[in-house]
Amino acid sequence: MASPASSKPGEIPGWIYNVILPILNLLAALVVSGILILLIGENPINALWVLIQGAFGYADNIGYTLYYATSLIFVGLGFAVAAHGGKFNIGGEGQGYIGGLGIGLACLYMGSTPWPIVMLVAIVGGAVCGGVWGLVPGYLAAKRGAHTVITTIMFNFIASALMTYLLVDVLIRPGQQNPESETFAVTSQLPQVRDILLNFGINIPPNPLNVSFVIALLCCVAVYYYIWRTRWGYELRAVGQNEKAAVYAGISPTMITIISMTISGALCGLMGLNVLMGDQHRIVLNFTAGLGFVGIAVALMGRNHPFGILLASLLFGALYQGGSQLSFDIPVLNRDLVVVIQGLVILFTGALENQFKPYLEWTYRRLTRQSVPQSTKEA
Amino acid sequence: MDNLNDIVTILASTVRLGTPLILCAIAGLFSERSGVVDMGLEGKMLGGAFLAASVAYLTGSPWLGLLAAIGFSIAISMLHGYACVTLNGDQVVTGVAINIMIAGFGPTFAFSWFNLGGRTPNLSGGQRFKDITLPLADTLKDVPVIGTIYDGLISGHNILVYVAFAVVPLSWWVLYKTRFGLRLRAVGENPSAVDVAGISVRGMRYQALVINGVLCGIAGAYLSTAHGAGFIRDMSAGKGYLALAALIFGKWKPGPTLAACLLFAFADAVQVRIQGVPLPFIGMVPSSFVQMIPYVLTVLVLAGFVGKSVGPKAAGIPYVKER
Amino acid sequence: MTSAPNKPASKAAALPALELRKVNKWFGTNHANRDIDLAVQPGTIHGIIGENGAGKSTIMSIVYGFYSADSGEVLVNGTPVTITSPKDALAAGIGMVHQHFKLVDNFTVLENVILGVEGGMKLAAGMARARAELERLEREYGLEVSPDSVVEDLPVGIQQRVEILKALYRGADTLILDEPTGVLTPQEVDELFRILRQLREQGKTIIIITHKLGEVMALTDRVSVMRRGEMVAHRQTAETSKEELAELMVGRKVLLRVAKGPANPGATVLKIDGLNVIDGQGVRRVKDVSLDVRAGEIVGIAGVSGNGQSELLQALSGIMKPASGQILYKGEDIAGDPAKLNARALRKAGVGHVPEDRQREGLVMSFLAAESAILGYHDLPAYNRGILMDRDAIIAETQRYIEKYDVRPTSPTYKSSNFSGGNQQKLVLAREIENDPDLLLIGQPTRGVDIGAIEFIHSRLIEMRDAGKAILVVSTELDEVMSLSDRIVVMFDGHVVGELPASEADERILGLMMAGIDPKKNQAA
Amino acid sequence: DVSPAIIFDMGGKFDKSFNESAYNGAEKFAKDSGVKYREFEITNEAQREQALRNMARRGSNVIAAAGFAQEEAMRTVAKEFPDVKFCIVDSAIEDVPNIRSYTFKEEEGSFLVGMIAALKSQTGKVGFVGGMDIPLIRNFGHGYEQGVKYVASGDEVFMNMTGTTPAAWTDPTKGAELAKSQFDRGADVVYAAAGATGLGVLQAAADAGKFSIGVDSNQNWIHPGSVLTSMVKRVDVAVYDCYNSAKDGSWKGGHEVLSLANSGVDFAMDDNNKPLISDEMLAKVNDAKAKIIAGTLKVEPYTP
Ligand SMILES: Nc1ncnc2c1ncn2[C@@H]1O[C@H](COP(=O)(O)OP(=O)(O)OP(=O)(O)O)[C@@H](O)[C@H]1O
Ligand SMILES: Nc1ncnc2c1ncn2[C@@H]1O[C@H](COP(=O)(O)OP(=O)(O)OP(=O)(O)O)[C@@H](O)[C@H]1O
Ligand SMILES: [Mg+2]
Ligand SMILES: [Mg+2]
Repeated sequence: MASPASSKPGEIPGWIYNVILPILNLLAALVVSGILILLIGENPINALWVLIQGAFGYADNIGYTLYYATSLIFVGLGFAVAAHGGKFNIGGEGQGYIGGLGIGLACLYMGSTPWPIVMLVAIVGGAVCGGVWGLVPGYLAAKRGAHTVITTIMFNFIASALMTYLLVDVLIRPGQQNPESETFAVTSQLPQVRDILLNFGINIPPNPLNVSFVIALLCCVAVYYYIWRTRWGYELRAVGQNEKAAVYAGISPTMITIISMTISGALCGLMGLNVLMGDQHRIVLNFTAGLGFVGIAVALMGRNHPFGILLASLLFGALYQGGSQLSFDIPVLNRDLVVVIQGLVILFTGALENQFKPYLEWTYRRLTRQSVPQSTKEA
Repeated sequence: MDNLNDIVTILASTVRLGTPLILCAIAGLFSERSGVVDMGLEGKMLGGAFLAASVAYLTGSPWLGLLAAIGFSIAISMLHGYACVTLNGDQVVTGVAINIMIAGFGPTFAFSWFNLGGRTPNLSGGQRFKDITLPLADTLKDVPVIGTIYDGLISGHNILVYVAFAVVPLSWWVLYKTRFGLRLRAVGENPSAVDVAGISVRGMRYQALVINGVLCGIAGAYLSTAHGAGFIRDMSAGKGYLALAALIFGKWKPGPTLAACLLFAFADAVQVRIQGVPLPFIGMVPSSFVQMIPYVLTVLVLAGFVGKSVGPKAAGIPYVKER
Repeated sequence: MTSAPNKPASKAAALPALELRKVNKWFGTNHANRDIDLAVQPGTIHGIIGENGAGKSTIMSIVYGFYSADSGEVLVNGTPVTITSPKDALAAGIGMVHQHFKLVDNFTVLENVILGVEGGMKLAAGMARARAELERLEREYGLEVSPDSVVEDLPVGIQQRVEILKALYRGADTLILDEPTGVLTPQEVDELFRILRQLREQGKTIIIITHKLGEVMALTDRVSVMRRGEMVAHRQTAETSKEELAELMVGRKVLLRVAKGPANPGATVLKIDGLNVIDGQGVRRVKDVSLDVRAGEIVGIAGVSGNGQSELLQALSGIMKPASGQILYKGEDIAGDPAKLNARALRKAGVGHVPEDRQREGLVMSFLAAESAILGYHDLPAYNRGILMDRDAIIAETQRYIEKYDVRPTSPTYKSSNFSGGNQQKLVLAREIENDPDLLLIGQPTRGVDIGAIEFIHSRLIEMRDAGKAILVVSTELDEVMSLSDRIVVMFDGHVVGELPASEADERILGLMMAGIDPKKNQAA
Repeated sequence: DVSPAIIFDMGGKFDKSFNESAYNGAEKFAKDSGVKYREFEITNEAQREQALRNMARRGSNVIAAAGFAQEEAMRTVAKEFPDVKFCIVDSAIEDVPNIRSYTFKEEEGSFLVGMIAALKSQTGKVGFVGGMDIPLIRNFGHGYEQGVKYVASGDEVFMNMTGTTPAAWTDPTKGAELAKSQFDRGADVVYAAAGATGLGVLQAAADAGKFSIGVDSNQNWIHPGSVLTSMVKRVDVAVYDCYNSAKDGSWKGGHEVLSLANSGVDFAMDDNNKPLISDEMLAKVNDAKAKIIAGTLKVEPYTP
């Protein structure tokens, strides 16, 4: 008789869990949203179509979808790195905001330097500023035991107060009402995908998708390698999973916590690359617009895995963009309803993710005629 | 004398600002003590605020509004329970989902019920909880010190403020002096110990979530029918997150949690008071920096004096039977 | 607190206190219990033995309602019962002490005992009643526990008493104990057995799961053997032998004591002088300990757990900082040099360390076996290529460990937590031994491991000794210390009580020394 | 044929103040002319350009946007659609021919309500509650303070800002608390320039039996007897003007300043607050108003 654990003939294949289940969950979210839309007196099928078209229908819509996804990828990755190290970083909003300061300053003061150089400096600037905003809570957690949930929330508030001050009293373009900085020199703006395509004679409507999307993808790859393929990632995960074992293995949880929170903050800090350097071309008030919080849900839905985060970011990018198109085309389905739909999607795909699992397993076994007996408990 | 007056008014402000934090933080205390992390305090409170205001407006009774708020918050808590306790879903994701959903839900229904945009109509007169003047407050008013404190700080709040302050000792009593409390503390610490003792882990967690819903509902009603006068989109303004921070700050214990809430509120009250006032030695400080004070103070206190806070061991982990 | 009517134990033809008929249990595709039949006579002590993973804990968890069976019948005193939750089991008079304690660490003993049977809405009254009842139980059974101590501060032996008290307090007539002796010292085991026998005298029925055949022989009336999910044999204890049981369990002949030649000690590898260790609470745990370990010998440290052995091991492996004293490794004092006395540097310098608690320290349970198999060695060049780790090399190395140490299942990409305790232990041992240390520190080499695996682990350690390595073993298991060590050091209350060659050691002398009495000195005095 | 559209800023169209006023302008135009309009509410920065462009692409030919934050986006999109008429409120754009921009002299209106506050105050202390500490809000406060000092140079003005995140505009309980703290310090009139947060300020004043001053729209009706007046900023007029001029063909690009002189800003008088403001007070305020319009009384704007 074979050892029971080593060969598992009746095991449910991975794609059932990784493909079918999420799709079912998404459908459930859409069904509930559809019911809401019906209650409001609109045609849910039509609304769904508008939403999908709005997210993927045209080149510029795809551009917007990917643009939102870009920001979410940065924050999601940032959250994931800290999470693997066992720390809960809900400071993505503030780290992104302060990171934007670093990016903005790089762009403002590099004048007419070519963009690739500015971008490198900006990446450093964003990473350093965001990193510092993660390092301090990390340091306080490691050395003083201060819980990161509290400190990072506080740092979000501190960041917004600081940025309000800087934008209103220091960086503001003199003589204007809007609390925003000077516009970056054209050379220090990130090329948008549209401009790149124009060089190849392809003309798509304007949209903010820019080369930082590539940077975000590179970050996905880098974070994947960092977490799963390097000894530093190994140490990070060891600390996150079992601090005692890490100490036993000669790994210092203190150092790991500080480093991981710094990296986490740095990744969140790169969000400004997309929003400021790629789209707004100046530092504006509250440009993070809550994405730092949604990034947490993105990371958790993506199981803190870069590939999962990429998918979850795309889903959310699509919801943001499709949702805004929805409220544009069907004004009754206003932005509040779109927010409800986003919440429903998180609820069904993230929180209620297991609700169809038993049924799905049962169905699979039925379909493949597994001989494993069902729980026929004695009455 | 004048100084005392100043202090009393700042403290009274602390009490008013602290009330929703206290209610939410204690709500979080019950759910987290049972092992369910609650990031959804913000949403539950906001939902409660919406229902309280709507029902109070429609019926003219803040009490019915309060009931509706409690009912609605409990319903959301049950959804929370269904996702996290029954289906073992991720507790943090559920909380985030609740927050986002409710943020859109209130305005959507406000719009369809009142056609006023994401608001309810303003509540007036009997639609709100009135401030209560305690017996003798007026008589004692002019007694130095004691009278000032009694009249200015202790008397003159609405009923929900007193409820919030009563909830703290009550929950201490429940937590440490009753069977329910014993089981609650056990289930957040080691659910399998509770399981083998013949107590339903899920049952305990659902019960804790009901209490959680009740308290969040009261907090919501406070926002829209007692402290405020009507529901406005996003009116919880991050108080749920702050309450969560206070709960952690207070190490999941009622007394210290109360203290943490009051510290946050006090720092905020002081912040309000010193905005636009030249500070000694420093002079005029931009208001943004003054507004930072509560947050910086919190970080300093946390890092300097409080140290590590370790929560209930099983919080955040779905209960699966194991050997 | 309902309890089933208790049948007098004297009646010969009494119905079984507990009977199982054709019970089956699946975990996914794993048939953990297969048509289990079992009858336990009232007023007897019934042993259940079997290899790691044979399904013992599972079948008892079913009886206790912690798991539910997929099919089969459970009868209590001849009546079929439906047990779907521990509540039903308690109502049927069944109590259980689990393999891994089910206590709330930060509760007092009293709180743990009354959890679930508080006797009223308010605690105070129930607590008072429980306190009185607890005193009665303590008196009656000699189970001494201070009701107001917090459980996490108590030694495991006492925690076990709390578990037993819990079951008795609930009026259990049938008491199930799952590997109760795995973490106990000999004295504590004796104490436990005394209590169990006393319970039997009073007509209670006891079912005990254990890996220790000596205990089976000494304690039980009947014994049932499980293998791979099935009941393979039932015996009257009086009519069987250790050897037969071992063979029934493992399916082959087992050496109960590994043969070992005399040691050839060489140069001193580790020398400790006047070492003191103070723990996080400021308590001095290790007090002026001096000892040495030479190449080619195994030194055993015996002692009741909690007498400083753990902290000694932690200090030697660089996890805890010593307060004073010398640690000479290969002649060099490293005690005062944090650059040398830390877990990472020590490993590089050739010190291997098998921690006492494999699950909390030795492995990361959520890691793959291959990842756990390099814990602490993860930055060796062999496992890294530039900045990336070399997965193939890591998996190949783990595969090698798995084959050499007969780890089951045999997949390096299985999650560490999915291995049974014994197999987890083998993985840790393989890692520390195969990195070929000059000095190996081992805490509790075979805790909870079945006899087949013990045989293997012991022979591997002796092989290592014979290859000229220095080995320091800390174990609370006297049998183990005596069969492995060449020299035995006994610790009590942080001090070294004395040291003696293994050949001069017997249970009586060691037992005295572990209680802090050095017979030699006493004789002299 | 006009096909109008409007884009609201982040506060949303029902913010009871600025955006709502714009909405009222659009509604009025729709009612008067029978022409329907498109609308959109911004929720993040990237939507600004997108919304403007969407409107233009779908055939809207006169597009109004509320809020200075739309400026950059509008410049960009206006260049893409030279035939579409764009209007922006609260921003001064003079160099794009197809943009018509409106700014308001909030400081002038605020000056007058500051006078009313000072005239009404018994304690010589008045308050101001702003949303976020940004130039626009400082401009309200700056004018207000000048008005107060114009009446009584010794009077004290308490200035408080609600917060530094967008929640600052939607936090009525915080607004109430700020107002209460100002009352505790002796203020008896408080002016709210804080969006929906201001509702809390007005409520607190009504609860405490003190006076408040509303902003943007006429908020006198919210608590009659307590709301002293409102500093109305006729965003609705701007939006209406934008659409109407496009309809009758008189639309032209450039910058228009709305002030007391053209009733772009004013203080609100109606039946709700008539009993609160004595003829003597009214006379003083109207006198100052005339002087400001005549240019003999200068109100300094806040310059960032
Ligand atoms: N919770 C569980 N999930 C999945 N499989 C389980 C679970 N519990 C037990 N098993 C399976 O049941 C089988 C029997 O496990 P059990 O714990 O009963 O063994 P055991 O005989 O008690 O071993 P040991 O002597 O090591 O304690 C194992 O092979 C394991 O695969
Ligand atoms: N959750 C699980 N999923 C799959 N297989 C499991 C799981 N838990 C245990 N197993 C398998 O069960 C077998 C034995 O498990 P078990 O935990 O009973 O071992 P154990 O020897 O009793 O451990 P210990 O010595 O700590 O009591 C192993 O083959 C292991 O792979
Ligand atoms: Mg077992
Ligand atoms: Mg086991």
